[in-house]
Amino acid sequence: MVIHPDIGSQLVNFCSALLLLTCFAIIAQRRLSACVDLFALQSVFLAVTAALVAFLTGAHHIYIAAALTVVIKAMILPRILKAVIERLNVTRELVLNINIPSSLLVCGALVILAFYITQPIISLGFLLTKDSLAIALAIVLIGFFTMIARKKAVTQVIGFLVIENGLFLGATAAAYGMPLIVELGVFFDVLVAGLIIGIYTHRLQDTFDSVDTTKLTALKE
Amino acid sequence: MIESVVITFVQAVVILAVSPFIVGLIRKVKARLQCRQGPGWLQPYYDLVKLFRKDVVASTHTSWIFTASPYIIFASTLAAVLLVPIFLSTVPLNFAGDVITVVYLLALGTFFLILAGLDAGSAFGGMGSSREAIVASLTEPAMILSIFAVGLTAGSTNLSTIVHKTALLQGIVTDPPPHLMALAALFIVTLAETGRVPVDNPATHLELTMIHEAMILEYSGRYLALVEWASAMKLLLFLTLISNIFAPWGIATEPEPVWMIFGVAVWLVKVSGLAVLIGVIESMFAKLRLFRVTDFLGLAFILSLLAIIFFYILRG
Amino acid sequence: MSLDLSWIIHWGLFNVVVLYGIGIFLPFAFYRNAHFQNLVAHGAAMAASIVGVVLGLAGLWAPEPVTFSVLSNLPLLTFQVRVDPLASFFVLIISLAGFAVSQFAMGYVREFENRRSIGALGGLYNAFLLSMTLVILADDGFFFLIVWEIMSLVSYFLVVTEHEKPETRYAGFFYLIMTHVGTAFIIVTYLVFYQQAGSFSFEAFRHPAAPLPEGFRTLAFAAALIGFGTKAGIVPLHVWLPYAHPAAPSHVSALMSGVMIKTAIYGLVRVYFDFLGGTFPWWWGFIVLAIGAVSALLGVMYALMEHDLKSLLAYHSVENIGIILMGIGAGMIFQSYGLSNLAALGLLAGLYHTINHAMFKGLLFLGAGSTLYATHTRNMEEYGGLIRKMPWTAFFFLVGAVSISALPPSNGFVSEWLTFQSLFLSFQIPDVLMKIMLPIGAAMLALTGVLALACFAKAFGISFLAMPRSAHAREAQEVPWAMRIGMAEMALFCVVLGLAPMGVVPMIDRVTAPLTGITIAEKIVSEGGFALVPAPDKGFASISTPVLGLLLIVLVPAALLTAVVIGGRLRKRFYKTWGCGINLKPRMEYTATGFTQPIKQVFDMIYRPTVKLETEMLEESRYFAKRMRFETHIEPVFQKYLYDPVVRVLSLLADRLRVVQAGSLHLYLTYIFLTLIILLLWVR
Amino acid sequence: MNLALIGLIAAPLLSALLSLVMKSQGSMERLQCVHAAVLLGTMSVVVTGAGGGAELTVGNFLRTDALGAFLDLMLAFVGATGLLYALGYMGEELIRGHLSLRRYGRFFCFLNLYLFAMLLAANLDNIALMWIAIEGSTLSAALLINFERTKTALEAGWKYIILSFVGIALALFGTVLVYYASEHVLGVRWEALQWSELHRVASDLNPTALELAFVFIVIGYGTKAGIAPMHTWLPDAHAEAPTPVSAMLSALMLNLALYAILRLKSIVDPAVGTDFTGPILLGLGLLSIATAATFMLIQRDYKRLFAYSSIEHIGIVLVGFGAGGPVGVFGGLFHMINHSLAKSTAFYAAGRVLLRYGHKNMEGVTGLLRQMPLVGGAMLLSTLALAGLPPFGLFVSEILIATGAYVEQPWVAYTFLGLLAVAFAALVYQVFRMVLGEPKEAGIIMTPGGNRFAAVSLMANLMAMGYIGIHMPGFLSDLFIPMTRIFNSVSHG
Repeated sequence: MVIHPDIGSQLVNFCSALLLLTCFAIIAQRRLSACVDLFALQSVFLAVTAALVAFLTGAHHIYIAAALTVVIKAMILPRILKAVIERLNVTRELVLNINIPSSLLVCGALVILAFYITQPIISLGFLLTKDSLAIALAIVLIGFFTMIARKKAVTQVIGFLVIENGLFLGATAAAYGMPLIVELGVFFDVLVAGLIIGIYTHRLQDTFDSVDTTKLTALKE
Repeated sequence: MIESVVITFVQAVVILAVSPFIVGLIRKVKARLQCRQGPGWLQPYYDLVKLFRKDVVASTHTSWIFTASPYIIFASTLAAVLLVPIFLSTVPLNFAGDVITVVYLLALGTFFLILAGLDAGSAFGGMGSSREAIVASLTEPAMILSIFAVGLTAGSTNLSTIVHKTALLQGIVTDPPPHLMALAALFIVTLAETGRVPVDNPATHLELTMIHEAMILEYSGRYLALVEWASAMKLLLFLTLISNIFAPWGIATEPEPVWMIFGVAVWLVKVSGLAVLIGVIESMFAKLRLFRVTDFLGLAFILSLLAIIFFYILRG
Repeated sequence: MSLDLSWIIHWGLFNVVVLYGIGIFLPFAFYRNAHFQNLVAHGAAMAASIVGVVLGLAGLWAPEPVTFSVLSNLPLLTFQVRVDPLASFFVLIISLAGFAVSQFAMGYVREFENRRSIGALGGLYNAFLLSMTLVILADDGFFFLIVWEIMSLVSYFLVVTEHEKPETRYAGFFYLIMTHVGTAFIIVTYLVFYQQAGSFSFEAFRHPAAPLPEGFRTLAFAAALIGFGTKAGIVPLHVWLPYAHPAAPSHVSALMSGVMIKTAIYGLVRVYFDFLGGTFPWWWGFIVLAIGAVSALLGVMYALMEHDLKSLLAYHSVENIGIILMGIGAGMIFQSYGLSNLAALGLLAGLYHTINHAMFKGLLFLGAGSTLYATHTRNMEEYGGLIRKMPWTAFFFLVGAVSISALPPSNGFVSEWLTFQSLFLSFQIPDVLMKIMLPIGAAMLALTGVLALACFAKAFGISFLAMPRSAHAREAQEVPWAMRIGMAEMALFCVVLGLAPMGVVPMIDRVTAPLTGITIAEKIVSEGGFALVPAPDKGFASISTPVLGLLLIVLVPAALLTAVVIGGRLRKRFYKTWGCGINLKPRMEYTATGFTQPIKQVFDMIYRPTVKLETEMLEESRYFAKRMRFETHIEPVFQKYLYDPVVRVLSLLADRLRVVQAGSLHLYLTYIFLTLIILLLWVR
Repeated sequence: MNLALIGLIAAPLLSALLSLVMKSQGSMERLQCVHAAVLLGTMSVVVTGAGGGAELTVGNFLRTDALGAFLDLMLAFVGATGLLYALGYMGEELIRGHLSLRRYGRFFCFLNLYLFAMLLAANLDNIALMWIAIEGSTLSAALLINFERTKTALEAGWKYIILSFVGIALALFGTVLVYYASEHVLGVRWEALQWSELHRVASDLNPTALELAFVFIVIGYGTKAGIAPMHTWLPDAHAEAPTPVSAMLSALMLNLALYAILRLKSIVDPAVGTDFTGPILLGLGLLSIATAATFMLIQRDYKRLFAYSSIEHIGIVLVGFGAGGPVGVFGGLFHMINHSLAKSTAFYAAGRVLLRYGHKNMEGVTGLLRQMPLVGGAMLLSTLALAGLPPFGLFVSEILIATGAYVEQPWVAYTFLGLLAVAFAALVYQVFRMVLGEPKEAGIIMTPGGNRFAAVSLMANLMAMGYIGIHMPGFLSDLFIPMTRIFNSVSHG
């Protein structure tokens, strides 16, 4: 069966919009485990988007990417993070660098910025995924902002992973996916990165009895 | 050639002969103004001869510098004198040096005098040397500049050229203001360089005041004679400069024997007049404190500088 | 004729490099035998400098410049040397001084044996001489900068030879920083030329494709003045000099003070008269003249207050650089008014003083080195009576002192006299302001000269005369022959330069002629070659040092004769100096401090002296002092008001900026984030 | 030749695996010596092969042009000396019992992996794969930096990970944008990611997309290259990592990250024109120099000091490329290689000092020349080189860069020279305090074995520095001419 391109693009945009919404949710959420769940949810949305694109364009290798997303980002990494949270028994971010309302405002601004910046090159994009690039950039920026706004190591990791999601969205939706081998490599790297970060958080906990990264200021001028 | 050598020699002899007389004259004038009879006219000559005959007592701390200095001082002063026109407007040794050379030749003497003062190791010598250093360093620039100010009119720093050209003008001073300033400056310089009141007192041996006498305190016998004679020549040199540069009347412009003898006579009159003037000044003024002296000499420096500036401003 | 001269020049270039190279590397082969290292290193240096003298003379009389180049495969860089009269003249200076100094060093470095690696010392010494020679010969801006920096670096290492002393380390550091900043300005100068020339070759600098705009010419002028002035030690960039020069081993100080700072003079002449073609507004020359006058006066004034013999000499280098610049500045002024023969005169005076200063300052530093060698102290207050312990050194030092005090018939007198004349001849300038300014310069020169005389009367009198003031001085002994011969050679150069101006002037004229486009030698040298007449057409003035010398030589015996004639045979008795009844102790002698006290008081607005007097009275009576402590310092104006603020501001700034690196990860992330946002917005 | 290329890349991987199974220090030393020899041998073949503008290609994965070969040269040479040095350094630690044989083996495994990742990145023809390889190097570096497991090392490692992961992520976004732009010319194909193809069609690519991509890449890889203000992780990491790693970080990884940026520049310029990338690089470069100079002034820790000096030199290179023109580019490239040699030498020396005194505080270190002549001399010479004094190449390159900048924009040159002077003062002041004077502390005497390795690596680096100082050997200029052509149509000379 064939779906009219407009509808297709509508769908894709809808999904990417959902991705963006989950970002806001993560920003608004104090409880860490909830953040992790939200991230998992976001990854699922991402996979769906990817699958949609794959289906609509017939670029079949994207299916694999989607599958990997589900497996790694929606299952494995959340598990690891949950485990870390359990072990460190930190449940919630009590103090934030930037409080939630203003964070939300900033994120709104970032979204506008993203659209503003990508606007001139949207025209390049395929009809199907016109706005995805802007959304991807927005997600990247928001993820970045999360890392600044939150103190706990875990939330920073989540922020980093959100950035990764943004990148993936950019790669698949906007550019119909990178060649498969590239995708695989990227996933591999993400996995290893996740592992190493996990190791580090453990060591941080062991050495400093805390994952509050604002306490890491021994090295300075 | 022969002629030049003869003239040079004669000039040397004249200066050597006349300089003690000037010293004596000044003493006489001062004595008279103090209502004293004073020593005879020839007293300075007797002094010199006696000193030459006397034994020399030299300090055991001294080195060959102490021995050599008197001769060097004597020689350099005499050499300086030979560059200055006395009775003939163009001295044979004209080409050998100009006013700067004269100043630096005198400086050579000063240099060794200062060293001699330090050589004996007594506090007096050091004191005199240090004072001489400051005085000299303030007077000699003034001297160069004041004579240069006059030289501008003649367009030369060679004394002979200056004197010669001015003489040909029959002593009509072409730019009065600069010349007057220069004259004043040079006169102050003279008082300072020759160690007269108000800068120094040649008659005293009070360590607080003396400069020149302190330096030569360790000298005796013929060394003292040479130094004294040299300083007498220096005095005469300055008086000659003043008289011949600013009033070269009667000086011989050609090496004619008659005119030269006439020149000697006129010159004697002029320098004697100046000597009298100095005598009067010495009896009228008291010696200045050392650190007032510098102001006094600074005045000379400024005057000579102003003389030059005025010259250009007037000439445009 | 020309052909074999150019052959000699090529031969000289080759051998100079080779011999210095041997001197650099061979000593390390004999690391076992320090004495042998010493001989090899300084022997090679002497041989090389002899070749250098030949090279210099050949280059001076070669009809046209000889160039020799090696291509490099780096862009814009060519190892090209050019032997033209100007370069040859400075090579001559370096080599003459280098010869005597190396001779001296053979004896002097014994002091460092088994304290230092003689091989390293000698190697660096040769490298120093070689780099200076190459700086002079370089014909490519890039190559010039390389050897220039190497020269600075090598001299730095020589300065910090005794780096276990903190003050030496400080001196070296200060020197290195200053000279590096100076180099930055020289780079700017060359970049200005490069932009028009499109290459760093000096030939292109001379004839740029498009003429430089006026603004850029001025920029080049200023940058060169600052850049080279730093090395030359003009006020107020001179502050490093009195630290660095004394800190070095004395034979190196002699080279640094006598020769190295002359490379800066070379650079200035090269840039102003050669690259800029000698066409510039009058105020350039005036600025150079003014800086020269100020440097001369302040240099000698600070020298008077120094009681460290080597620092005193270092300050005198500032003074003499000032005098040289006065000559050159006067020349520039005349040049800008088109009075080329006067321009030539001024330049000639400057260059004449350059070679003179190289010789007598070298000689004096060697003398200071000898006293240091004999007494192991640099403080004049601990000298005294050395003339009896070390008569040769004393005599040579006296020759140097007479020369630097410009007393006739010394060489210093000739060049200072020429400078005087070129200043007095200002009455030919159409502009009244300059007419007045130059004589004022002459006044300052006169003051400088006499103060220098006072200073060296002090230096010689306090150090060598009277009674020894310390155990050091009492145990002093005359230095080894090698050192005495070295000083003798220097002294000889001084005397020859003084008594044979009729030979030197035509030589320097060959240098100035291409720069000013006029040759004046045969006009200046008159009276059968016995007198110098700077402005024959005006009949302005003349001197004849040979005749003056002769006069003195005749008159001294004459005085002797007179004395004998009148007084008969000399009868002399010796007795100790009268000390007001009690017998004289060295402590009663006049000190250097005391000697300069009046001068300090007269010029106190410049020295800003601070005096501290503590008196401790006897308990019995408060009229009698038990102990008195007197302390006096002069204010280091330039450091206090010019350099310290800069340093303070920099360090304060750096300290304030610590917060940037506060250690907070979030802060760091924020930097990246903001940079990203800003750049993205900038792109859009 | 292609074999040599493959060998060059495969050797570190192989020795990484082998070093896990090494049973003794001696065997490890033999292994790494062989490894170093192989690196040098294969590298020399590759370099000569790529000289004069030729290209080595393996399939459409690997491609080594002059620029790549230039990187190989640095990576292999400094890598080799670094390995030897590491043998001395870690051997010392092993003998002192600071680490077990297992961790000793693991260290070399990580180190070789790190080397492998970088060599791979330098020779990959594919922009995305290059990203992956660089990410790989980041990861292995992350393991190396807190190898000593101290608190501070952990902190440094954490900061490094977070910052450089963020950076690398941004770089990936930039890569996506490049792909986004290129697939509209080349279609959704493998070739759309290949440097060679991108070069070919560069001028047809969409400018705005490339501009955005360049911004992301500059910031992304710039974080790894330690360009201010993304440099903040660098001093911490360099100070806390084991010294051989610090040396390799400074001498190799920064250059690799720069290489990535420059590659992209060579594509962006034809499409957009140099007046886009120029100002960005100039601005960041000057900022880096200024930052580094400031912090060098107040530095107390000699490893941090050298780390900041790396930031300064990266800034200098950026200024060179920002100024552009044959002269500027040549200067930049020449600066890269000289800096990597000089800086690694400096760190080698610093490492010996650290082993001797056990602390990194400059106050306690004096009289190195007296106490450890070779190390002190090496530190002195490398400092002179880093301060930009002849006869070392950094002087030449700095003059060239200043010239390029002056022709482009005089005030840039003035600022550049001024900042250099400050940096010079800071570096010289700090280091000469340590090198000159009389020794304060006795420190711990080190084993001859370690000293031997250290001596070899130091001498090798110093000789190389002297060799390419103010005269450039033929094989280098064979590389430089085509390299400058990559960035400018006209060649230098």
